[in-house]
Amino acid sequence: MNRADALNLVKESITQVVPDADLAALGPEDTFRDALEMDSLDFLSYLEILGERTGVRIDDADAPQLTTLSGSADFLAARVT
Amino acid sequence: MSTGTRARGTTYREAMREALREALRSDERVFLMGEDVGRYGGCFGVSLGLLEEFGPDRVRDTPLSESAFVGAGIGAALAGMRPVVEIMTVNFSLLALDQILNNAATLLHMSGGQLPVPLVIRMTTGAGRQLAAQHSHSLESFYAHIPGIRVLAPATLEDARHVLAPALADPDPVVIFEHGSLYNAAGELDPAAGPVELDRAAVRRPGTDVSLITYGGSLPKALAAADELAADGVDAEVVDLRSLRPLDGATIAASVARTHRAVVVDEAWRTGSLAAEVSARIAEESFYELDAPVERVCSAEVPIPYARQLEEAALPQTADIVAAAHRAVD
Amino acid sequence: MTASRPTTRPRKEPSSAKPGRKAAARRSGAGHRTDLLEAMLRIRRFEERCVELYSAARIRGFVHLYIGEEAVAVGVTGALEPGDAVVSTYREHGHALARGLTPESVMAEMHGKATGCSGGRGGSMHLFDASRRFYGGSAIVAGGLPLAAGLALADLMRGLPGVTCCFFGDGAFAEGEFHETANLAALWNLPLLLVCENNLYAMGTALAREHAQTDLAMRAASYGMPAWAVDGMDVEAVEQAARRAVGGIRAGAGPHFLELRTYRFRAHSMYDPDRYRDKAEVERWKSRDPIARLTERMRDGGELDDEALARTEQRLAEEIDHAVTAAERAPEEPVGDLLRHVTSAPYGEVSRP
Amino acid sequence: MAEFTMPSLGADMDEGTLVEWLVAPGDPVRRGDPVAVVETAKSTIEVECFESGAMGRRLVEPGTTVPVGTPLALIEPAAEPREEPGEAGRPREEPRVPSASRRAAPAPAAGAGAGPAPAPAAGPAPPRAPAASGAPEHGAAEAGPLVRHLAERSGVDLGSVHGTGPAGRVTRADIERASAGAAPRSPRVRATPLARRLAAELGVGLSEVTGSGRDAAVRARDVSGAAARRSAAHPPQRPATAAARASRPPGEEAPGMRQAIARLMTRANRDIPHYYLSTTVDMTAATDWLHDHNRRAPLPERLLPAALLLRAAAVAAREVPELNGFWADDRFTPGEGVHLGVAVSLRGGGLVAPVLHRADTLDPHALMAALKDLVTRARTGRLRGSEVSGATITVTNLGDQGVETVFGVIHPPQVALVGFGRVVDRPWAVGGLLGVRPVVTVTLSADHRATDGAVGARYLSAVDRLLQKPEKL
Repeated sequence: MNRADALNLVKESITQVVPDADLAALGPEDTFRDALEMDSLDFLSYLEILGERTGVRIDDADAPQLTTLSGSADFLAARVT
Repeated sequence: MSTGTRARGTTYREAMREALREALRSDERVFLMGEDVGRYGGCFGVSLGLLEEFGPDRVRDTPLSESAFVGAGIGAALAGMRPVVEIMTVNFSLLALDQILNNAATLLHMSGGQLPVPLVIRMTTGAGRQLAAQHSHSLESFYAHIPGIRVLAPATLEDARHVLAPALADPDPVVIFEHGSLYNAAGELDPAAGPVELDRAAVRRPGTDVSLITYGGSLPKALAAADELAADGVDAEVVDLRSLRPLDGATIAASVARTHRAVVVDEAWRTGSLAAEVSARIAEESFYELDAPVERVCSAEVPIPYARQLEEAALPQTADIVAAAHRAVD
Repeated sequence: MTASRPTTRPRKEPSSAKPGRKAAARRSGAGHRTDLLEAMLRIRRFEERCVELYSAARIRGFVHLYIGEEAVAVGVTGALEPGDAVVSTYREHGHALARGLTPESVMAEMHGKATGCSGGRGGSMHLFDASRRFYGGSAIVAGGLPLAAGLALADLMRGLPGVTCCFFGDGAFAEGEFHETANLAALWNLPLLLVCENNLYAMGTALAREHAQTDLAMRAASYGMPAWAVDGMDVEAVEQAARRAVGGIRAGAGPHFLELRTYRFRAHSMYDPDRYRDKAEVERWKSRDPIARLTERMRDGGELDDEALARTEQRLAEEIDHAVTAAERAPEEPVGDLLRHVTSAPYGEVSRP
Repeated sequence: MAEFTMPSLGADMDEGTLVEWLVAPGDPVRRGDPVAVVETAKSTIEVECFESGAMGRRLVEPGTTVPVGTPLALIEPAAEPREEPGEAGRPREEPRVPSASRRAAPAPAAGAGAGPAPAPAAGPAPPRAPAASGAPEHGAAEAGPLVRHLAERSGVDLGSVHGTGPAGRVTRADIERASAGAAPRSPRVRATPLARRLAAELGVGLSEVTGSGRDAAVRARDVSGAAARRSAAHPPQRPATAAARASRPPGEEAPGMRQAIARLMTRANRDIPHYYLSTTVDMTAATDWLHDHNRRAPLPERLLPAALLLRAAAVAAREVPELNGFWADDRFTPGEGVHLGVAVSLRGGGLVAPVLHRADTLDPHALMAALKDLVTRARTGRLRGSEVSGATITVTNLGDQGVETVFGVIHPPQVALVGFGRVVDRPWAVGGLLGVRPVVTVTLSADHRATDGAVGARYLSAVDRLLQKPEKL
């Protein structure tokens, strides 16, 4: 998966959890979890959606990397073939 | 409890007899009819001497057939007479309940106003004399339930003396309950007392702290309770309903508005009793005056037993009234 | 015990020897029979119309039909004077009409209208007319008997010549109130005519299934009063017996009892499927129809022809048509007057109970 | 055959709008299943049916507003789910559609024999009721169903809330602010009718009066006494009448919302004598256990620390029943079962507190699943009536907001509120050695009328003990 596709997928997944999220206002390195006021349940949902759509295994330890758009896109681009 | 001690003056029995005598003298349409009202002088001696004075046509002994002679009273009233029918006790009156309910109380309405029934029925009620379960009950509420009749419970000498004339003047059936324990009540008759106002309850003792609302044979107990309460510093008002139908809601409400607490004393069984009706009226009309739940002092829900101690335990007693008043006030 | 019976009524000679005022004025023979026939026909046609109206739900409640028993009401009432009193049962259309209540006022009552003879408060079972001393329709079996005794007692005590006539059925004869009243009336020598309409069924229970001794007249006689059994399907026989009894009562002989053997052709009430009676039995009694019987007798005697009968029927039909039309047009008793007549308190002053 | 009727979802609800059917005719339904979505003046709620069987004929179309008690549909007996609701040849009743927006009811094919179960009415998605019909009582306050629902839940009068959203719309955050100090329902003071009337006339707050009557009921003389004392304390007293109260001098009460909050805060603090206890719990065991579990579990089965915290709170409440229940009529009534109110903060502000019924019987997995379900549906305004009421104790978890310690306000008539902060790494002495460990601060706000501190202490130590053995939770 190229990075652009990965970034799109990340954005779609976030929108699924937070339907009215203003992603245009988000910088690639902004911690969207805080900006969008996602709580732990929301964040878990986000991880679940990513996992479902890509089939990639996501561990608790991966979570810190997945709190920004950029980190999430890099993560997917690296693991999804 | 009233005692047999005979003071100067008169008794409830004599007052009632005097009222009958006056009625028989003043209106030739009036006649007295019932079991043993003539030669025997009345089961409780109320009509003693009237047969001799007015003859068997106007003081009629009847066969033991409550339905027939009460019904005959209704028919005679329809035809222009003013009968006074005596039934020995309220328990026996059930044999005539058909006539009282289905005819006396109903004919005026059922005939579209053509047939008023100016009939007076007197009967003894209540316990306290060890007469056991078929002569002791207080079934006033059965009658007070029925639209079309007036139900009275004279509890004082004055009311006994002055209730009959207005009852006979009423164009509709009137049932008068005489509590058996009151017949021997004695005292001076207030010479100023006039005819009873049939629609009105009477405040027998004014007070400010709690209203003791009662009627008939329980009135002396309520008055005694008020005396005891006064010694405890509680100023009780005693309301004598006197008319059980129609109930004088205005007097009840006015009393509760003064005292904000009500104890209803009724010798009948509690369930479905007049005490229940009075309590409901207070809840409906005086709710925002109440500063304590309404208390009821009624008979135990048991056929009245024979043994003295059992009968006493079954009936409302002065101490019960005092205790209920304290619960309401304290 | 007679000595102890108080009575203010002077004993008179039996009135059979000296007819009453109205009886004297009454047409005799053919003219009188025409009156009897018309009175019976009026009841029958009126009730036939009631069936129709009931089926159309224009009148409701219990409706008990008298069809077949007309001779009793017409015959007995014919022996009474205007000053006499009548107490009836819930099967009382016939008694009311025979006593002179107009079909109009009875029909209006059955329609629940203000112009009804009870102001719409009684219905079929409670017809009243104080002006005719018709103390009405009592729907408690035997409940009217003590009342009738009281009416008679009042007349007796006031020295009035009235007789009180009380209709009741064979069912009421089993009630305590009948026996209490019979005893009281005989004991007090009351001017009371006890008219037992024995139609053989207390609702659905046959006479023999509710009475150990079915000879009712004989049992009544045991109270010490004159008692007869009469063919209740023959209006002239009924009237004759009633005259004799009333005469005796007016003469001071105390209460009399008449057992009128009759039959209702229709079911107990409009609700009754009538399963307890043999159809053949009903047909047998219908062959003794009191109206047909009198008609035949009059034809045989040349007192009635088809034309006269048709005229009578026509007049009655118009009378009943008029009653129905008037009842339908009559005003409803306003609901605002619901509480009127519960007590005699003047209108508008109904005190809260 | 049972009728599924427009439920009464509150004493003040006399009608509701059917928004959507969730079950098609012929579908099996079980007692408790949500069957329809209903919008009331205050919220949109999934309503459940109280019969098991098969969904039968629908009597009311979506978009229709009907009075409480109106049959909405029939529930057929369960035995023959495929049975046609209407028999061939039998005349069918007209569906009851009181409002003007009448549409033909879906008619199951009568007498079709072996045909499939009748399908739901085809057609466009059922219209949501217009917002205007949703807020008739508060003409000025524009608010969506969820906000109205939250307002109802937290006892906030929408009319008194200043909307900060677009065009003055009331937002969840507004509700949250308004409800911060609000006691949703203060317990009714036991007083005689006369005392109640007198208190209103004299302007005396009944809850300020000590009752001398039976079971501490406030009686007329108590009110008179309180009024007299007040007069003595403020000599230049205004006449004690309702009219006078209405015209209090300005400045005595702050205007608008501030005043409402001030009043509510005062009342909450006055009615409930709170006491607060706090303890810090070592979360090492719990965190290790979670990591271990989550490492092996697929994403949908993973647990958050909240699952363990809620589980511990629920089990502790069972162990210390004095904190699990209600204070009403001057006495404590223990709850039947532990029903955990969970205050869940929502993104963008707002608060919802669904109830996890019988939470003490749910293991962490079930709890987690229930929590996810509840929160998801809370966000779409799809909570059922029974899921927002009946909590016996409430838990507030503000850890996600970065808060370390929560001192919460008890939701009357409950008697305790448990607060969890964020799980943070802190220096921690174990066996005489200092190390860094994950810890969480657990607080308890408790009603001193119902319990004393010792009881609260027992509760917190139970939570601590339970969290040390996560595998047994």
